[in-house]
Amino acid sequence: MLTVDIDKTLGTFRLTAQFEAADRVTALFGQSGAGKTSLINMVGGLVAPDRGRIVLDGEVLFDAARRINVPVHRRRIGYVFQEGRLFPHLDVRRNLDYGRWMRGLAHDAQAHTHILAMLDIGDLMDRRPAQLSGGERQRVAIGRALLMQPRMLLLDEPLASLDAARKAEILPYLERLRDDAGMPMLYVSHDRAEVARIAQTILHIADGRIMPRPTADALFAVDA
Amino acid sequence: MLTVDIDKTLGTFRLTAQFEAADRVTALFGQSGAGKTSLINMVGGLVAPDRGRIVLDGEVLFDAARRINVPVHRRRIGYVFQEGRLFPHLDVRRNLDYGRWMRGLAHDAQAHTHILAMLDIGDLMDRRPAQLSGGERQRVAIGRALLMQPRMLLLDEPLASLDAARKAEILPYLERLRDDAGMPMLYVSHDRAEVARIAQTILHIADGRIMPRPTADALFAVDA
Amino acid sequence: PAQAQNQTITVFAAASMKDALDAADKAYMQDHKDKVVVSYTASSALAKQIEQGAPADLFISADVQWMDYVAKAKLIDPGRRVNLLGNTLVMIAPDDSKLSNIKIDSSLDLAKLTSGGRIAVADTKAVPAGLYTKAAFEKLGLWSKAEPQLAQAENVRAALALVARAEAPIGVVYSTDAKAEPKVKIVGTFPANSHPAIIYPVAVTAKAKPATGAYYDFLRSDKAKAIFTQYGFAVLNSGS
Amino acid sequence: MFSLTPEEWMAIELSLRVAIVATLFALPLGLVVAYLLARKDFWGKALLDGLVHLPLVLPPVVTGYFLLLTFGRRGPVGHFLEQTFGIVFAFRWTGAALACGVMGFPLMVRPIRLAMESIDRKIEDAASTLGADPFWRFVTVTLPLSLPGIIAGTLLCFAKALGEFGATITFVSNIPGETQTISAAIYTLTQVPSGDAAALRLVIIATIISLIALMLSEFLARRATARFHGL
Amino acid sequence: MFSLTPEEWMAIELSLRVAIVATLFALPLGLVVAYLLARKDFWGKALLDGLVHLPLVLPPVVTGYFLLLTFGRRGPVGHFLEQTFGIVFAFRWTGAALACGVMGFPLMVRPIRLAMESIDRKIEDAASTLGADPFWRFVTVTLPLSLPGIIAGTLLCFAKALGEFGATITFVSNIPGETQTISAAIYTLTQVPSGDAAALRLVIIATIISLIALMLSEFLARRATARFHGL
Ligand SMILES: Nc1ncnc2c1ncn2[C@@H]1O[C@H](COP(=O)(O)OP(=O)(O)OP(=O)(O)O)[C@@H](O)[C@H]1O
Ligand SMILES: Nc1ncnc2c1ncn2[C@@H]1O[C@H](COP(=O)(O)OP(=O)(O)OP(=O)(O)O)[C@@H](O)[C@H]1O
Ligand SMILES: [Mg+2]
Ligand SMILES: [Mg+2]
Repeated sequence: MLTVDIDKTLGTFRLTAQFEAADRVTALFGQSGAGKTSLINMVGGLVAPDRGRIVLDGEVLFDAARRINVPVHRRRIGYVFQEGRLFPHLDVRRNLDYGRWMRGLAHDAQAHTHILAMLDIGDLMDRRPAQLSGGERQRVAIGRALLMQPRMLLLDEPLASLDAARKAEILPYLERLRDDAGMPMLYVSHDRAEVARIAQTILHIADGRIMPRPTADALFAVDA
Repeated sequence: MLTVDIDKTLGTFRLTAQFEAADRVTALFGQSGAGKTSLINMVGGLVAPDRGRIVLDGEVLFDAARRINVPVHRRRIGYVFQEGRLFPHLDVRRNLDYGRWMRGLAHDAQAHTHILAMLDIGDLMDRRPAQLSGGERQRVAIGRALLMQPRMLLLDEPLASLDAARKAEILPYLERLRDDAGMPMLYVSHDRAEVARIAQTILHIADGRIMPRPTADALFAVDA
Repeated sequence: PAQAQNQTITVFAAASMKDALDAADKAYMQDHKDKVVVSYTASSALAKQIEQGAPADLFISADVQWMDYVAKAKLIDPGRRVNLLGNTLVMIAPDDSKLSNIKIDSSLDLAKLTSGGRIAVADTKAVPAGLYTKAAFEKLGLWSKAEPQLAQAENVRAALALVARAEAPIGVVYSTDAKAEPKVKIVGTFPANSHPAIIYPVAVTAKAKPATGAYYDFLRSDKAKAIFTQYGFAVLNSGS
Repeated sequence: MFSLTPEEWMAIELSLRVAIVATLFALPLGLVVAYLLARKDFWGKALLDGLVHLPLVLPPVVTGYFLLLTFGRRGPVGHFLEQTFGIVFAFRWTGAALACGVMGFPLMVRPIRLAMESIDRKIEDAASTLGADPFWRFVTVTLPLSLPGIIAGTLLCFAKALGEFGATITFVSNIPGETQTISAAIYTLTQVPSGDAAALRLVIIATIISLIALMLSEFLARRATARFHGL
Repeated sequence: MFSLTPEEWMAIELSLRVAIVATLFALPLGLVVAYLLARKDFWGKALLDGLVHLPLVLPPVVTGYFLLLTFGRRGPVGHFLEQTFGIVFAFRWTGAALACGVMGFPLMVRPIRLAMESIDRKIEDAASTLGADPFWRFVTVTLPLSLPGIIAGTLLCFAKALGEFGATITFVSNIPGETQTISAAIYTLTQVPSGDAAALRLVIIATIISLIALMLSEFLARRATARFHGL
């Protein structure tokens, strides 16, 4: 379970979020500029809130009052960034293996093969990020986060630049991860169908605040 | 009218495209890695084909046999990139004005106001790209390409990371551009609804080749 | 002292000595088993290095003040210090200059000689040749007129180059340097009494290897004298 | 200890003038050369690269001597400049500036080149699609994005120009008020037994000047990078 | 003209040894200092920055004297090192390497720092989310992404080490076979009228060595950047 209660000011933008994500997958839904990326950056530890606390499964990740701020590399939270952020100097293989090396994990051949097939990136292993298409980069970024064996996943519009066929491969995989492995996720997406399919809870953010009741009405109003 | 007949090899990937886009808006539709970005890069002049020719409204932009390759800056083709590519050292205002300065155009206050409102970026004018959210960056990139008064638009998944409300503002604008100003566009998208709405012709690319008949079947098969 | 086998004698010598000393050392090594290596640089640096414990056996300074500097620190053997060589100060001009046979005395019209150009000299505050030049001009009562026209070079050699390239119409250098540079000619010699004697003192250092003694003796021998003379030096003190 | 003598003031003023002029003249040329080396492939590129680095590799005396041979009254370039434009370097502070500029040049070119090489070409491509011709693209995109490198290169060149004296003294000698910079004065003082105290004063002055220049450049660089990172 | 004398060979060998050792020892320290200056804020940062640049600003003779007074046999550090570890710099080639390393240090630090400052921090953040602790993140991301700067800095330091003689000759004198590098030999030859031809030979040799080093660094840099740009 993830408990978030934070405040953060970025320039003139003010983010205030207070929620408990009891269900496995929580979707963050809201207009461009509403504060979705800012919020998951704080859960991941890349940005420190000005105030408040973040607790994941009983472990305090951040607590301004008690001056706790678990460093990013110890949080074990996989992050699929909105803009890929692959390592430009490493080929796809090494990008995918990076998390395993850094965390000293054993090679899980089965999971590896499975994830590669699901993302259809098996042929790209020797290329560098600069030689990939936009969607290929995004898929490698998904694979990289999955292969580090995280205890939680942050997904920032992971399927935005992918075609329907790809989405149809990846979504079921995430569903299985949710159901079989019980992996908690914060899932940012603008696609109502996607969100409806994967998330049990939907948090609607508008202008830096969590809206009180994410009713179907609200959703439909947004996804006009 | 745009006539394209080119070959290009990138690493092991081979792109062969031959088509005439007689209608105003042509959508490029196809899986991730199919060659959509590569194709519009060649129309924009950023990548030179290995062979063939590209002709826009009677003007030869590229002809390998006759060694013609009109430089990018003289093509007057607006390009909304898949990854934004805003100028990091300029604020939003200057990013938007850049094309107008470079082309020595007069300030068109009405169009300016209109585009800013449509993209809802009026409040961001003094920020730098690093201070924008992903979707905000994308919207500024759209504005930048529109404000240079191009004779054609290349749009590479321009709405991918935008919410439905934003899309609902921008799509009608592009429709009006198509109908009133008769602006030709090459429009890359994975979203069937979007494509169906804006494009008269749909080109289906798979694995570096244009598929013979972009039937509704093919479309449905892809967008499962 | 007894001649030890195959020692290396390290000499610290003023850079302007290079040609003559290299020739003398070559002659020395033909007759002796010992090897002589020379570290050439500015006398100032050499003196300070000796002060910091440099492994020098023999020091040849381009002037007396730096030799006094190490002597005061008791770093040389006072019994084996000698004013070995002397030099003369000359006025030079580019080889195609119209100047010639100038008598250097207090009536000299420097402004006419330079006609607006400069007089290339070695640094008059630091470099020995420059110090002698300054003393000479002062003695002759020409300093106040000369000073604003000077171009002070890092060393004699650089002053020589400035005249050789005709950047300066005249210059003041040692006769040894002037003779070695074909692109300049000597147009006058400073009277010996116009400046303190130009002296290259030599001394064996306090911690010198035994073999240095033979080398010290050689430098004062007739054989060495011939070589130094050949390079234009005046030998002040030879034999023993 | 720190009321300065008129000669010291003169040397300071001259050093600053020489270093600033050397840096200002080196900058445009440095930008062009850095751009050529970073972006273009042409015949003789390796040669140009080597030539730029040469003053770094050779003893300054040699560089000074080359300058004398080339830009002196009898040197081909010096002769031409004097006959055609009446420009004379010999024994002038302009000659000192030339020597300092040449010595600082390799230090200026490298960082600028490095910065230009690290620019994301895709941003430049974007400028082209917006109608920027190569010249304006260079001015509006390449240059500002290389700013950290330009600042670093300018600083290194300026610092080197302040410290240079080997080539300078060989080329234009050491004339108080005309070519005697702080460095040359320090050097002279180190050559006389009694000069240490006076040399130390000048060393302190040179150190202070360079610290000020350094802090200025840090400040500028911080502003330049802060911009890109949106702080 | 180009059969080299034994002394010339000795000077070449010594120059290469001195320059290589100086550069190799300067590199790890340079990386650390560049990283500190690029990324950390700490008390005394401006001081460290100033100290690094000082050898550039002061006449080499001053740096040489300073080294002589500090690292000489009778200097505090030199005395300590000799007593404790038996390390002697004075009048050895190791001292020449020390002098060259100090003189080349500012030229090494700047480009590395510049490269580190231009790295996109977001990539480093990504490494952190994948479990890389600060040390491994530095080794696997920061260092390789700074490679162009590291190559440039190493080259400048090496070139400077080849060309240095002012500080070296003042610190460890000019002893053939022990501390007389090519540059020092050239300097000595320029001090006597008969030395020009021999000096020119050595200048040509130094030029050739530096051209080779330059070409090597260009080659490495090209490979390093080609990687990122995916060519
Ligand atoms: N520099 C390169 N070297 C080798 N292969 C490349 C290079 N650039 C692109 N490719 C390959 O060419 C193919 C087409 O790339 P392109 O970017 O055109 O795809 P796309 O259709 O735009 O895909 P997406 O929807 O994922 O953006 C991809 O398979 C890609 O891996
Ligand atoms: N460094 C900054 N300085 C000022 N404002 C900032 C900064 N970073 C982000 N913002 C602002 O904070 C708001 C939230 O940004 P955030 O990236 O969280 O949005 P988002 O919900 O992820 O939007 P999108 O769907 O467009 O990615 C935006 O209005 C953005 O402009
Ligand atoms: Mg976002
Ligand atoms: Mg694409």
